[in-house]
Amino acid sequence: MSTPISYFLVLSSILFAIGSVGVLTRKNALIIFMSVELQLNAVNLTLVAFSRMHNSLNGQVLAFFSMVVAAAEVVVGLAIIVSVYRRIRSVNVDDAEALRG
Amino acid sequence: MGAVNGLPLLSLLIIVPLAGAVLCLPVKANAARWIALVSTLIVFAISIALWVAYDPNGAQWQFVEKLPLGGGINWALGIDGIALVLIALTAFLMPICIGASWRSIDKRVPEYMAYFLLMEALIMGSFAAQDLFLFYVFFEGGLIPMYFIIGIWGGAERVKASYKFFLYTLLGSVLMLIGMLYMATTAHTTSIPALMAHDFPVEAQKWLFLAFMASFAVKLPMWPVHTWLPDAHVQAPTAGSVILAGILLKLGGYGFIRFSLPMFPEGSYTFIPLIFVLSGVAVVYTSLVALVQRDMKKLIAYSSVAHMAFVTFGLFAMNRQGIEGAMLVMLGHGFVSGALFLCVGVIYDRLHTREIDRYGGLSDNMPGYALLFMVFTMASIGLPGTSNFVGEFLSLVGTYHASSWAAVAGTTGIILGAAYMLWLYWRICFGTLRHKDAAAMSDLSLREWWLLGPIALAVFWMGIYPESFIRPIRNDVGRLLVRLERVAPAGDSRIHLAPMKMGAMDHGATH
Amino acid sequence: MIPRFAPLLPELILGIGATVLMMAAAFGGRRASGTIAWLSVALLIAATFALIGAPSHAGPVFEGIVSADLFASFGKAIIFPAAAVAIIAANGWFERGTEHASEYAVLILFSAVGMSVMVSATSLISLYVGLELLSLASYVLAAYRRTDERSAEAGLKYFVLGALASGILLYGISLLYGFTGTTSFAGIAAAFGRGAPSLGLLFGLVFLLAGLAFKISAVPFHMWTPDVYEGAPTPVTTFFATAPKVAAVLLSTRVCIDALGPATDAWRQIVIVAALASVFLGAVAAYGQTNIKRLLAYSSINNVGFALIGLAAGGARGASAVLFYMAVYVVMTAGAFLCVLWMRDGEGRPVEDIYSLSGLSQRQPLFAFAMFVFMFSLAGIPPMFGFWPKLVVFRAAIDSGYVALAVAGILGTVVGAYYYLKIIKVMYLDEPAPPYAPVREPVQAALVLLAALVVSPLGYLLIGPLGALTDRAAGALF
Amino acid sequence: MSASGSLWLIPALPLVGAGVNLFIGKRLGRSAGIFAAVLVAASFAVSVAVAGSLVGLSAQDRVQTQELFEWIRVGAFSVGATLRLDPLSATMILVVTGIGTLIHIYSIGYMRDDPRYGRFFAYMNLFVFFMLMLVLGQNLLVLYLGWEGVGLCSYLLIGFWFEKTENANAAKKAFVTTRIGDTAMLIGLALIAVKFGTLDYTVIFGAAGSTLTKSAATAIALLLFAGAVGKSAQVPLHVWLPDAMAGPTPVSALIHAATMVTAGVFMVCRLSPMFETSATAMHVVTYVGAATCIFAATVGCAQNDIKRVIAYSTCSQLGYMFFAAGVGAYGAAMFHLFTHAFFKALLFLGAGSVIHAMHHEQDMRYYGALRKEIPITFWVMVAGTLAITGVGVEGVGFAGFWSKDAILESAWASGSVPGVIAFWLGALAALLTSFYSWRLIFLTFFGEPRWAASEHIQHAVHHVHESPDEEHGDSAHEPGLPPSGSGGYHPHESPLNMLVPIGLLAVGAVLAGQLFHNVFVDAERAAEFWRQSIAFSQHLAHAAHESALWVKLTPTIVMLIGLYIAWRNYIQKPEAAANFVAQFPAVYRFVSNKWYFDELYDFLFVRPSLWLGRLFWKGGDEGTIDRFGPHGAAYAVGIGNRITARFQSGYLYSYALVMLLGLIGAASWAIWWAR
Repeated sequence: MSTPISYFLVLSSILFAIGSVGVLTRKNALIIFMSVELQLNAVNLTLVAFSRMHNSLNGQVLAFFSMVVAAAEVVVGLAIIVSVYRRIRSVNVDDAEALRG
Repeated sequence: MGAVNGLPLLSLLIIVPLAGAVLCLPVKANAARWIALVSTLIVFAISIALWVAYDPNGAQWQFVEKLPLGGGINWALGIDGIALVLIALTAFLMPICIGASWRSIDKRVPEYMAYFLLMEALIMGSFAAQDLFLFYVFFEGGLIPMYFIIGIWGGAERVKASYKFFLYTLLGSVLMLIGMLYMATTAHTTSIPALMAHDFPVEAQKWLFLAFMASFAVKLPMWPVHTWLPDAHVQAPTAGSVILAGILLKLGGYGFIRFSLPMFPEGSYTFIPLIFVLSGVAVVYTSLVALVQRDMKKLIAYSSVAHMAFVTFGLFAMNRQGIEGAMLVMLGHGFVSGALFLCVGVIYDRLHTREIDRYGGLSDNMPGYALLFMVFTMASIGLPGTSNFVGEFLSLVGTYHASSWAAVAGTTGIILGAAYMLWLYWRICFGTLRHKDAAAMSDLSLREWWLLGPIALAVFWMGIYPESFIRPIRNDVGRLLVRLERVAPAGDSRIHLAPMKMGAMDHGATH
Repeated sequence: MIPRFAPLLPELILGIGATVLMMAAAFGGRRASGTIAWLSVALLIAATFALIGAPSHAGPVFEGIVSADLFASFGKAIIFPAAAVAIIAANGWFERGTEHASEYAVLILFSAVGMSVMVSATSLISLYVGLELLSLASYVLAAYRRTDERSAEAGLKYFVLGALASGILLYGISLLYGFTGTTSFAGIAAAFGRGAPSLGLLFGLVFLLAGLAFKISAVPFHMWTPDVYEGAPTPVTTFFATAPKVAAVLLSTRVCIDALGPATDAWRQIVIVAALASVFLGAVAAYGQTNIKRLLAYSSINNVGFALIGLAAGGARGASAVLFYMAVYVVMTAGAFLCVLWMRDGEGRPVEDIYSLSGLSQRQPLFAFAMFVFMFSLAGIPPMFGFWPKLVVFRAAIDSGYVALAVAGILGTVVGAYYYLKIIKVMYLDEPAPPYAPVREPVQAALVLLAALVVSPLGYLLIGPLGALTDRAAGALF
Repeated sequence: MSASGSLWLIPALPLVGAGVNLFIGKRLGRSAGIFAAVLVAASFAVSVAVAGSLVGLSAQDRVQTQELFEWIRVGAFSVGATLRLDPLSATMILVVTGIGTLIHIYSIGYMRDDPRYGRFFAYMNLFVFFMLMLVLGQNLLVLYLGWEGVGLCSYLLIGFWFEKTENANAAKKAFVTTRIGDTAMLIGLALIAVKFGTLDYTVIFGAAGSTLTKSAATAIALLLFAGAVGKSAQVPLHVWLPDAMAGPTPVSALIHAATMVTAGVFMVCRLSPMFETSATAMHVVTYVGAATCIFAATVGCAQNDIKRVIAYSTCSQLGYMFFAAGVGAYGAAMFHLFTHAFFKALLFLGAGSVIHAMHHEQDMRYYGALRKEIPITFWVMVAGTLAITGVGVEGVGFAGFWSKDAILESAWASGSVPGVIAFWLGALAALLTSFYSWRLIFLTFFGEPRWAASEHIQHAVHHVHESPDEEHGDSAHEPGLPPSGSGGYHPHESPLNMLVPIGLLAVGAVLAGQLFHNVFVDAERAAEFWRQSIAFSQHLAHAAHESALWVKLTPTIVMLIGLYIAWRNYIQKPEAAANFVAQFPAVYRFVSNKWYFDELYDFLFVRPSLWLGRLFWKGGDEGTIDRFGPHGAAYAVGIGNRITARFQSGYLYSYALVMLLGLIGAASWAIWWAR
């Protein structure tokens, strides 16, 4: 007897929402980035859950892809954040607002 | 078909000035002047050839050329009499414009000439186009060179004026584009002749009419979308004003004749009251405004609006006198307003102000100028024997058939017209030479005689023997009337006097 | 074996080539940059030619993960050359800085692979992979000039928002997968075909479109565009404004028609709103800009709006209109940005203030004239060719009965005309500003000339063939 | 057809003159005038020949037409450039060319030292051309061509000395005022074209009775008459004529006395068949004519400018002609037009000669005792005065006597209410006519010389000569006569080439009535003469002839009364006039200010239209259309731009926020759509 799909969906949507709120509220680039990662993992959860529901592998494959992508994003993202820090001596996104209008 | 002894004349009308424009760019100022003059003269020669070769009793569309470009647009050219006379007018005024800019334009001459030639090519294209979208391309394209002519060589406020001109006109014509797209979609053709015979559903016709009117009303211009005109005229260089008043405005009237009336007869009929009211307002309103202008060009610009109202009156009277009258008014106004702007240019070149009060008493030191200026002034107020009279009278008669009150409203413009034009003339040529510099101005140079003389002749020719201008368009107007037959208004040719007045008189009579 | 991979020839060429060149770049260092750049261009051209034959009609490949059809090939035929232009645009740009110019070309190649996967994707998985392949490369490119704080900031913004967007996209994908049980477009379409879609499906649809809207920078997912375009190095901006846009728009088109076709009513309204919002916001926001790159960014938003009008029109006509529009759009935009590349002050430093263009027509008439052609073309003023794609799009809209949409859109063009006109005014009506440093880039010059010719009135000669091509390409979706 | 064959020559000759003088007039120098005069004379000769050829032809042959070319053809509507010769036009061309010739000759002397000598004759010839077109036209459009053309020439000639602002002003006023009438007339033409489908006289006359409804006929007639009112300076459009006196005197004589101003009368007679169809219109014509007749006469009594007196008398005489036409006595109207042409031209040229003698002084209060100085001028002026006041007894009299009596008798004989009213007003006007005419003579030629006070004379005496200009006596200031004294100035008689034409005109003024009254008004001969050209009412002519004795005597009696009053006030005790003015200052001011018509029009029309113009310009175009149109749109876009700029704050999370809001919006739309 397995847990109903809805549980996973609710949980993942909560996680996704938390991630979104994090993106909106936090000023530190790193934490914002982590919130985004949280969202991705929320998605992974749904994917896996669905894939189990349908018991087809597509979902899990997709999840793997997204993990890989997430990893790659970490690499790129951190590099960018570092270079930003080099320039403006801060990882606070409030300080990165030279471009506007 | 499609050519006189093998030459695609209509394409040449477009290609020759284009080639001239390209040639102008790399050369020095003087060479550019000559190139421009020569190519415009060639175009004039071609247009004469067209006039001669055109057979007034022949097919409706002559010199037809067609070359499909795919994607629902064709390089389709061909003219009827209406287009013919307007092409001739354009070709006639262009060399004069070049001549008018000969001395007065001294900066960036090659560019200037190039833009003028480009302008000519596009105008010719719009008159000759037989494909809906081809027409639109030419029609709209005309904005670009005019934008530069005003914006680069214009007066102090030129940038503002050029923007106003461009966006105002653009806004008008994009709505027309939607209309065209709808037509192309529903009628499954973009050929203008085909569309002129196609019957759109009445409901659609109304919308289409409004869409096209949006464009032509701005171009013509009709009240209340005329406000771009005074600014554009005031800022444009002399030759620019000549083209603007002499030809570009005519595109609006041409549009009504070529599109609105034949393609949407019911639509046009529905909106006759609207047109008449707007025209009536335009006549009185703009004439009164013209009365109080201190700037010569502004005054003439406003007078153009008033004159164009006669065109709309005549056209939407939907009878022969009206339509042919309207055509004659367009031609006459083309000559006269062009000439008047040249006259302004003549003294502007000498004194560099358009302020009327800075002149006065010029009859004294510039008798020749005063004479020609008088001729054109009289023509502009429609003195019999000059170009405008015949047209105005005919469109008046035509309007009468449709609505006596519209005609009466129109005639008030004639009185006011006399008032402001004579006042203008009086302030410039009569009175004493108050200002030293004005007194020092020299009379017309030979070049200026060459510019104004031909127009004066044309003005009298049209006034004394208009037949030569009516003959080419007669059959086309006939065809248009056939098209309009099912809606053409019966008209209330009874004249309504105020009943009480009548009563009083009859009472007096009974004794 | 080989015939099995034949349809993927272009991708293979690029992928393998890119990997090899990356190695070369890693070891070759800066000296090799020139060679690598030209080699990558060569690869892209080769890939373009490789489109001829199997790739354009092989149909579904790998159990329908991707499809090699004319639609995809048309997209690639635009994307690869555009990418090549982006590489050429960088000629002699990065050498002046401390960056490793070599990787630039390689990154472009990888993103090209990603894009070609996108345009041929027929399953959510390939869609996601292609998209991310493009995105990851783009993040790096945006921040490519590490020494420049604006570039870095652009990178950061692009990255964070991009990540957020891909999260949203992925969430949408997961929902669609969850409620249909399949990741193939056809399957999803079938699912939508069965009666009214469930709320979950709709959410999936909405999230998916939102993710894509970010890539094509349609309002309200456009916020990153101006900042990134302005901050990123100009060659990179050139790239962003051209190839990825095409890829994303085509991908969205395929998704909307192949996967979400049955649910057209569900997404059409969204697309319409996004389209008009983009048209007007693009026009209005560009009104006050003085930075040419930023202005062009808004212009691209404005233009995408028109493309979306075509999409909203739907049907083969609509799809064909979208393709037509994007094809011409790429040429105009690439040309315009190449001109921007040439705006260098006395010391050869790039300048981006539009008032530095003052009186250009008198200093460098040809340069000014090219810009003139591009601007009027983007504004859609006849007789420039840029007028025609707009006409095609509006015509499609009217054909499917969306007259009001067409009217609204065309009014947008009038508002938009204003800021293009502003650049023209600065170049032609104003008094000359200090001259630009001369740029010796014959290839770029040739490209500019070519682009100018294409979008000049001569372009009308292309209407026939191009129109036929887009019709066939669009036909591949139905 | 031989006659009509050379018809085109008549207008062609002056046209040639105009063209030549216009372009090479300067090079012609003095000979320009002679050239012009010769051409007009030639045209006169042709006219005589042509008119003579009509004599003895039967009525229907007496209408001959010559189509030069087809002017306008639009569908069925066709207008030819066609000339018509019939007794009416024959009469007119004789008057125009004949008197034209004399005045041209006169001008050669009068304009002798004018810098724009050639230009002057060019305009004069042009005028003659247009006037001839007007009278010779076979259709209304040709008439209108001439109609506007003479207006143009009048404009040019009134403003001939344009350096002086008031001259230029007068010219403008003249043109615009008449233009008002002309425009009404144009509507009338349009209406006729609509109704009849043509403008050809023959057709119109044929169909006038049958095709027109009563109201249409009235409308057309009144609209055309409005044109006449403007051209012939009838109330209320008379205001331009007195100011028109700013022009050189020959112009006043030719245009504003003999020919152009009578065009209105001619037109009414020409279209008499049309007017006959509407009693209402006829009554209006009568009333307007009578009103003008009396009004102008009163004003004439209070003017001090010699030319203005004559100008108002012209107004008044035209009034006679109109009410004659109004009561249906077209013959009488034409007769008075004919005689008036002689004596009024005479008076003007005489006045010109006086002015010439008094060195451009025009104010009669500075004249006096010129009788002995310029005797010839004196005698011709007296002749003219005798003619205009209508001196004569049964069977013999000066020109005015015949025509004015004919008019008054017809008015009475018509028996209609307007006719009778017109009769009494006419009689009263005759009294006033006699008064102001004799007043003119007395002030000018009798009494003590009062030249000393005139600046012009002083100028002359101190040899401060200025280019010829003519000043209006300023009739506003106190009318008492200035102190007497010759100021050492000796008036000189005009040269021969001025006196000869005056002499000839004087002959005409004396004899014209005597010789031609049968032709014009006699019940039998006139009826025969006018057949086919105007609607001559034989019955009315008879009635007029048989009218009561007292009716016949009235004009003579009132004339004598007027003479007596003038004599009493200006010869017997010159201060009387001053006393009268002192007693009734209001009346004097009212009258001498021309009943304040100018001020009224200024208040009613000029100011409002200028005000409206400014309102529409500033408040309409700039204040409304532009403000809410283009400028408003630009402003709105500017606002929008500022808003978008605020959203594009540069802060990452705000971007994210917008994205997520968009997402939520779309999602919620999806939810809404789902149900």
